[in-house]
Amino acid sequence: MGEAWRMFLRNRAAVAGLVLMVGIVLMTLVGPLLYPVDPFGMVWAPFTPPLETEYVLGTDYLGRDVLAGIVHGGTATLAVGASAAVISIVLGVLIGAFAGYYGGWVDATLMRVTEFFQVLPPLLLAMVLITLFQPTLTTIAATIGLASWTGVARLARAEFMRLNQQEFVRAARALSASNARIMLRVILPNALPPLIVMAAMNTGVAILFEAGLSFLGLGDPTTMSWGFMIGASREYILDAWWPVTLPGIAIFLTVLAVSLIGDGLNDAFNPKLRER
Amino acid sequence: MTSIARAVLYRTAHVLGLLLAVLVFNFLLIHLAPGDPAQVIAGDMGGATPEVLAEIRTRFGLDLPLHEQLLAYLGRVLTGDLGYSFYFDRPVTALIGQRILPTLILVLSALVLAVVVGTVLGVISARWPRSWFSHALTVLSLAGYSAPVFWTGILLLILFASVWPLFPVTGMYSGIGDRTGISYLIDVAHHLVLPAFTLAIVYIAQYSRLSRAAMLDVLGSDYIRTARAKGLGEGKVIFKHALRNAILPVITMAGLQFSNLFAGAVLVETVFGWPGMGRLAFESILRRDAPTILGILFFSALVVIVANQLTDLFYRLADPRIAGKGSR
Amino acid sequence: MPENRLLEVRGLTVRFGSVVAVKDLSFHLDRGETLAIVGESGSGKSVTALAILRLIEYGSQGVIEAGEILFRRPDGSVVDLVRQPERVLRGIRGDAISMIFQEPLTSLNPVYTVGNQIAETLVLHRGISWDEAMETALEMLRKVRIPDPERRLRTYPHEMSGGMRQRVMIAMALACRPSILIADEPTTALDVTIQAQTLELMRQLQEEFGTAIILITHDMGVVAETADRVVVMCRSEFVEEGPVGRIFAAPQAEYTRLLLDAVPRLGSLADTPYPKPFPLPGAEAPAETAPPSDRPVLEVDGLVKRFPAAGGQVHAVESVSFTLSAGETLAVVGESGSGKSTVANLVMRLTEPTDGAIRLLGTDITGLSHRAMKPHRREMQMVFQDPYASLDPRRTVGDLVGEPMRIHRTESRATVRDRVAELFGLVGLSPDQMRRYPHQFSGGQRQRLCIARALALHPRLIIADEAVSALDVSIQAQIVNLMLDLQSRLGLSYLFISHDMAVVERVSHRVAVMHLGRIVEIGPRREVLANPRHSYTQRLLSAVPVADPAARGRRGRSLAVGDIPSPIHPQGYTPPPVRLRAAGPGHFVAEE
Amino acid sequence: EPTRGGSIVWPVASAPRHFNSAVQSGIATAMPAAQIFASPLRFDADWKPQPYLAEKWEMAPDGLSVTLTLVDGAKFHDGKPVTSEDVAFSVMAVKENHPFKSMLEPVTGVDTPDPRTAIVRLAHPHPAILLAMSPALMPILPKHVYGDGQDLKSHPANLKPVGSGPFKFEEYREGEYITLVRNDDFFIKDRPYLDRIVMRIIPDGPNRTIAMERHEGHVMPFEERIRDINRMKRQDGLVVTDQGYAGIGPINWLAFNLERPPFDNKKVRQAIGYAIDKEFVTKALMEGVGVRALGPIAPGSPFSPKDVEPYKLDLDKANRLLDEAGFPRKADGTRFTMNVDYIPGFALLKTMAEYMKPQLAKVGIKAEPRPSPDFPTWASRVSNHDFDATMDVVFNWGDPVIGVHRTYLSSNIRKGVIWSNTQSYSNPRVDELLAAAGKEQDEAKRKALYDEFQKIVVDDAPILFIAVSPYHTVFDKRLANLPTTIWGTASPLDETYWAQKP
Ligand SMILES: Nc1ncnc2c1ncn2[C@@H]1O[C@H](COP(=O)(O)OP(=O)(O)OP(=O)(O)O)[C@@H](O)[C@H]1O
Ligand SMILES: Nc1ncnc2c1ncn2[C@@H]1O[C@H](COP(=O)(O)OP(=O)(O)OP(=O)(O)O)[C@@H](O)[C@H]1O
Ligand SMILES: [Mg+2]
Ligand SMILES: [Mg+2]
Repeated sequence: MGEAWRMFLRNRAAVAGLVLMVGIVLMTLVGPLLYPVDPFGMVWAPFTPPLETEYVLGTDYLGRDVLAGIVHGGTATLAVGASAAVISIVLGVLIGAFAGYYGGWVDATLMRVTEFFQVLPPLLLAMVLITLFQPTLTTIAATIGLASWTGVARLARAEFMRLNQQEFVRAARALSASNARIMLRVILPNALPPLIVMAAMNTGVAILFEAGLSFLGLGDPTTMSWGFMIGASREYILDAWWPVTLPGIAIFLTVLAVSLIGDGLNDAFNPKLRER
Repeated sequence: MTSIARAVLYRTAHVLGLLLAVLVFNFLLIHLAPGDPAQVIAGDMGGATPEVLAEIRTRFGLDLPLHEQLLAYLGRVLTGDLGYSFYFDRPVTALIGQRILPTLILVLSALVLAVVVGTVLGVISARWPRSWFSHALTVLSLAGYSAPVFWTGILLLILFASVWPLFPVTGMYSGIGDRTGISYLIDVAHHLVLPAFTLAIVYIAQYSRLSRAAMLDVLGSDYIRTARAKGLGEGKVIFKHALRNAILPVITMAGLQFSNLFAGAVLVETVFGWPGMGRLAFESILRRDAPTILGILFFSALVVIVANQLTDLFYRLADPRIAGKGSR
Repeated sequence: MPENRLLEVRGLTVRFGSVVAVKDLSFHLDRGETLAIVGESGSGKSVTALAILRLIEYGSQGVIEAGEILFRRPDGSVVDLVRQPERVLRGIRGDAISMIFQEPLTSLNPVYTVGNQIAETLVLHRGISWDEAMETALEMLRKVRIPDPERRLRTYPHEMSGGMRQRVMIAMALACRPSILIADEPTTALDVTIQAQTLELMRQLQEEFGTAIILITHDMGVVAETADRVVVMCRSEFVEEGPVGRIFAAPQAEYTRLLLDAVPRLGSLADTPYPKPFPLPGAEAPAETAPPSDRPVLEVDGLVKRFPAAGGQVHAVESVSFTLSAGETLAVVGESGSGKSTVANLVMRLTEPTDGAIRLLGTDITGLSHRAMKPHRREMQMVFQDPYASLDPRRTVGDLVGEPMRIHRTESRATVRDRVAELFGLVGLSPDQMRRYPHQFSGGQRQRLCIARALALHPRLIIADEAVSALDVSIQAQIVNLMLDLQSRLGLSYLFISHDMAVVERVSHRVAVMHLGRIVEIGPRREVLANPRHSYTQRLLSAVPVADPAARGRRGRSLAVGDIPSPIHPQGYTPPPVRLRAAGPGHFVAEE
Repeated sequence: EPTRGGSIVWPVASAPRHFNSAVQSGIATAMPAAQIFASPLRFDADWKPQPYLAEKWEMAPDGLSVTLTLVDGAKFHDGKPVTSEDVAFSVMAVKENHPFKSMLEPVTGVDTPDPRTAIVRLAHPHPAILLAMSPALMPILPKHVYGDGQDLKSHPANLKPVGSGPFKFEEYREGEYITLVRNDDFFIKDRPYLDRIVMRIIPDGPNRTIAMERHEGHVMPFEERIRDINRMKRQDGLVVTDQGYAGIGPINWLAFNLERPPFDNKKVRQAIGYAIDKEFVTKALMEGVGVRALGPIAPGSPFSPKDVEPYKLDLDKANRLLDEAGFPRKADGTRFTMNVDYIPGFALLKTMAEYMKPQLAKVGIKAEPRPSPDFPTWASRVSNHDFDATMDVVFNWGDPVIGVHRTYLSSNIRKGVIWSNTQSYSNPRVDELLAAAGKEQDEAKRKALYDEFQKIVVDDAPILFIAVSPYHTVFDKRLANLPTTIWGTASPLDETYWAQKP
């Protein structure tokens, strides 16, 4: 791990991503305290372009502060993105690990379940679930998680299968190590690198996912989020580009940061590249 | 022969099993959702009148035991009845039937675009891995992957429909003019450019990365060394020996991602007013029109399953190693 | 350049970034001769081969920094390959100079038929039509003695066995009748019998086509049997060069001598029934190990294992029975797929037997649950083939060696460290390396770590599955010596699984020969190796290359083309019973 | 000089469920239906009835019947003649099925003495009876198609309509377009001028605007996005007009639920009235194109109130009223909390509901906009009286009897029915006044009745009237004879033509 971390730090793009991400997280955590403007409040004349008043990013059709929206809206976006990613990773790893480790009918059954979720288009599934249940941050995160764990499961399964054949796992088994010990202490740490990379990628996907749902009007209506801002101001794009473009850039940068980190991790964990 | 027959049989059973699972899932959703199933089905009616609710109850046999309801539901689906949209006042099958073709056109052209462009870019950058092109592609593909598709769509729309009016704004036809022949096809293609490209961007990014990695891998493999040792020129090495191997992961990925692509169509169709199933889904979501949404979910699953089977077939054609083996 | 000289390499230096892979290397190759390039892993053999065809420049950033490679073309003109443009090189590759590689599976493109890949070269260089090329390809398949060549022409590489694939590679390389064939470890991945056949085939084709061969290998046996001249390399540098006889008889460089000393030679222990360490410089004179007791540690009775497979079942192990006494080493030999590892896994209870019984120190452990098995596991441990893969790369080696004691709670927290340190000392490692990670050790050191881990619980039995096969010969010798030393000190029993006859001879008291899941012959090592009774054992032994050029050609080699018959049988197939008959004291042979 | 030929593309925001405006209200159906079906009468920009299918009409002196004489030679699109039987069938169909119950409520039957004469009989005088015969409200359905006994609400012909209007239905592709083609047999000679109308369904506002700007669309009615309206006003090739909505009479208002305290208290309602800055709404939020609504009857109607300015912004008064009503400010400065609902999908209503939050905070009321995910949810909440206050847009539909009475009559407090008296407002004097006005034939007397009615309602404040919906229609400048009568594009476009070919 230390080795990988050094590799990671040598990758300029990845470090840039990390710095960006830390900045974004700080903004969403500390920003609302430093900039306590109500994102729903009408603070100025509607459609004020950026840089003309104290509201540096301008106002939207209602006179709401775009900067406040971006600062406050990140919380929901990031929270949903991160928790959805966690849900998908946990679910995917659990299912994939059992399938890959035990094989046989366990594998067959779990893979059928995975396949089932795989044929349901994730966004549509999320739309259905949110339509039938209420859109709150929790249901949205759960729904996104539920709709995107299959990739993780496949990866985890492949990794567990591959590692299960490795001699050091057989060595542990020859020592009478319990299944739980082998799965948790022997295989999992070795399966982590690709899973961490996938977790990073999934966080990006989940953020985009949340944004998509908010854009469609399926976000939590009482919470400000970047996708919500885009969806709400889309009608006015011809005359006011900023309430649409700026939150879009925020999403873009966040996902880009996550992708850069994921990419950097991928390279850092890749032994082929490490030897250079 | 018998082994082929058995494979076909197995596959059919597999597909039917999946479809059945989707149906049962749909059924359970309606019944597990909070509130009265009749209300859920009526959904769109707002203050649904008692008559409508009563009609729904008899129509769906909501007073029967659950398993009988399930059987009745499956029976109805068998006869092609996916339910009735009380909002659109039309059978769901009819609604979807009108919308499926545009969606398929959109999704397939985006897929083809993504696979072809993505692979070509990936191959070029793998061949010269240290060139500026390769670096630029790496950055661009990350960027393409990171932008929300609806946002890109909106920006492209403003850019190419309003600022530089190169492409039409919305829909699939311009409305005026005949609806047959070449000019019609050109009209549709003209309308298709922006939405298909928007939908494809993310996947172009992904496939170019994937094919780049696969190509780098393949180019370092022993059989490429063999091909070079035979004296083959670079063109032959790349396009005959390397490409066919490097495209395999792209095919796998395309198959796995077909359902994502299908879901992405919801956003793209919404932005571009493309008259497909995605926009229907969006409209029925706005109306909380459960029967339509569930119908769409089922139909999409069906399309995805068919697409997966086709990818599988395609993969088998491309890779002789798995040709004889059973299903993946 | 002399008239009959085909290739002359002068002062070749190849660099990969900051790594100099070949430094100032010079050698030459004459018409029709076989030149072997030998040396340890990483000494630059493959890079040299690739540099001749200028193939290092692709993908990786190899550059020829200095030197020339003069090549006489079939028309008699001499060109310096280092200075030729790509276009000229392409005309030479695969036509006048062709190459085959170590891994027959990965060296053929998996998505094209064998015929297609052979014909491609012909169409390219001979300018003939595709149909004519296919005709020639068929001809070539016949020449390399592939059975049923018409059908094979249309099959894909994955449908062939390793040996057949390597023949296809040879057919492909010789299709254009090159003047030079460069063969990089062409037989290393093959079983000895297949290896022998392949080498013989190459020799015959060389005679027929008059091709000169550059043979790259690390196997001194193969060199002794096939080469006319030898170039020895060490750490990217030229060591010495000379006719094969002289190199073996009177090596001039110290390095060559070490290399040759470490080579296990089959038949060198015919005078003793006991194992004997390798004579290594700096070590004390090798002592014979103590004779074993006759207290049985392991008794295996009628073991059967079948795996489900497409089209039936793999009969991986069929009625295998043997016993192993305290302090004794039983070697299990046999070709790839003969069921050796399966036996090891069955004994270790890593795989559930289909039938049969395993008694460890008198207890039947066959049906024991995971928990009931736990105390018995302390009595037997395993050492695996790949020292790189058998240590969890994410944990410190101290942690890994201590793990058995933690799982079995045989030591308190405090004493684990001491015991680990003790074990490190036992296998010749320094205890202050405990906090390092596996990748910071060399292959030989890692195998020592594996042995230390196996010893942690004071086992009575160690199962070594190809424990030294992945190591370079000199390291191999050290590990074998260590194992023998431990055996005499701790009274261990070994079930030693290997396909390398020469190593087996060094370590074992008794030998069991497996073929298609059965033991076809078992008995005292000296008896079985010197006096094989079963035809399969005889074939196996005759195929082992002898690292002595003087002995070349003494044994007749069959060019039989048959591959190992498949162990896959349809469901419900009952195998014929195995009947062993005594052929001497403790020596049993399966009836044929 | 009108010239024949050419097509127009007409972007519409939402798709109609079907085309039968006899059983379905709403402009999505009304616009195409007015092209397909002819109606007995049509109206000019001054609210004056004009002949259409009826070449003559005569109100009986007692006000208890209207005699219609049909034009000669009018035919349905399938070639069958239009007769008084069809009129009788259609009038009764509308009476029985149309959601506007009060519109034809007094009609008792239709006599058909001969094929060209239809006599509509009324139980009592009905001042809106002629207006109810407008294209948007009374399509003449062919009895031979719709009279087959099937339920009209789900009749198959609703999606393949046969009418006698200037354009024939050609094709409807769900979610894409509706095409209408010229009716060559139209009963008005030489009309219509256009060959074809394509109504393209473009749900997204910006896309509609771009389509108009690029001249891919030629007629775009019911546009309320002010920014885009102003933007298009600046375009050379486009004509932007607010004409054509007098008949529709759309008012944006804030309605209270009088069943719920504290909104049962008149002072609270009035206080909120004083707290809302209507000026800001019309000037800033509506960017100057907003027009104040002063009472229940929309400007443009002859009955709408003039020269009054109820509830001018006065925060002090609002605070005083709230104190008096018994809602003093608590320690945190607030008095009470309320939800503000709004119909989803109308940008302006949402804007206004969201505006309440910061504005009412100034008088200590915590107003939370409560979004509804979709129209049905909102409708269900409001029609079941499960709300505090809601932003709404309600149409007058020409005559107060049709579109105004329904919201104030205590007899129309009907749970489950949207756009009934969902406020639960009940004032006996208002009931009396409306009953009288609904029968009064004399325009001046009627106006007096409505004036009193409006004064009471404004004072009682069950509803705070804020602004007229700023609907505009955008046309391609090259079109001539634009439909700018009281019904705007919900009337036939038979006179419109291309003055300059596109
Ligand atoms: N593509 C490459 N990039 C960088 N270094 C390389 C590359 N190929 C070989 N080397 C280095 O060159 C040296 C010689 O390698 P080479 O493959 O020739 O060894 P070898 O003698 O063939 O060994 P083996 O018996 O294991 O095949 C090694 O140190 C290796 O690390
Ligand atoms: N888990 C398994 N499933 C199916 N078949 C198996 C499995 N393990 C081994 N086999 C088959 O059993 C046979 C014996 O395999 P085994 O690994 O014991 O051979 P081996 O003698 O150790 O060969 P090698 O020298 O290549 O290691 C082979 O045909 C192999 O393919
Ligand atoms: Mg090598
Ligand atoms: Mg093995």
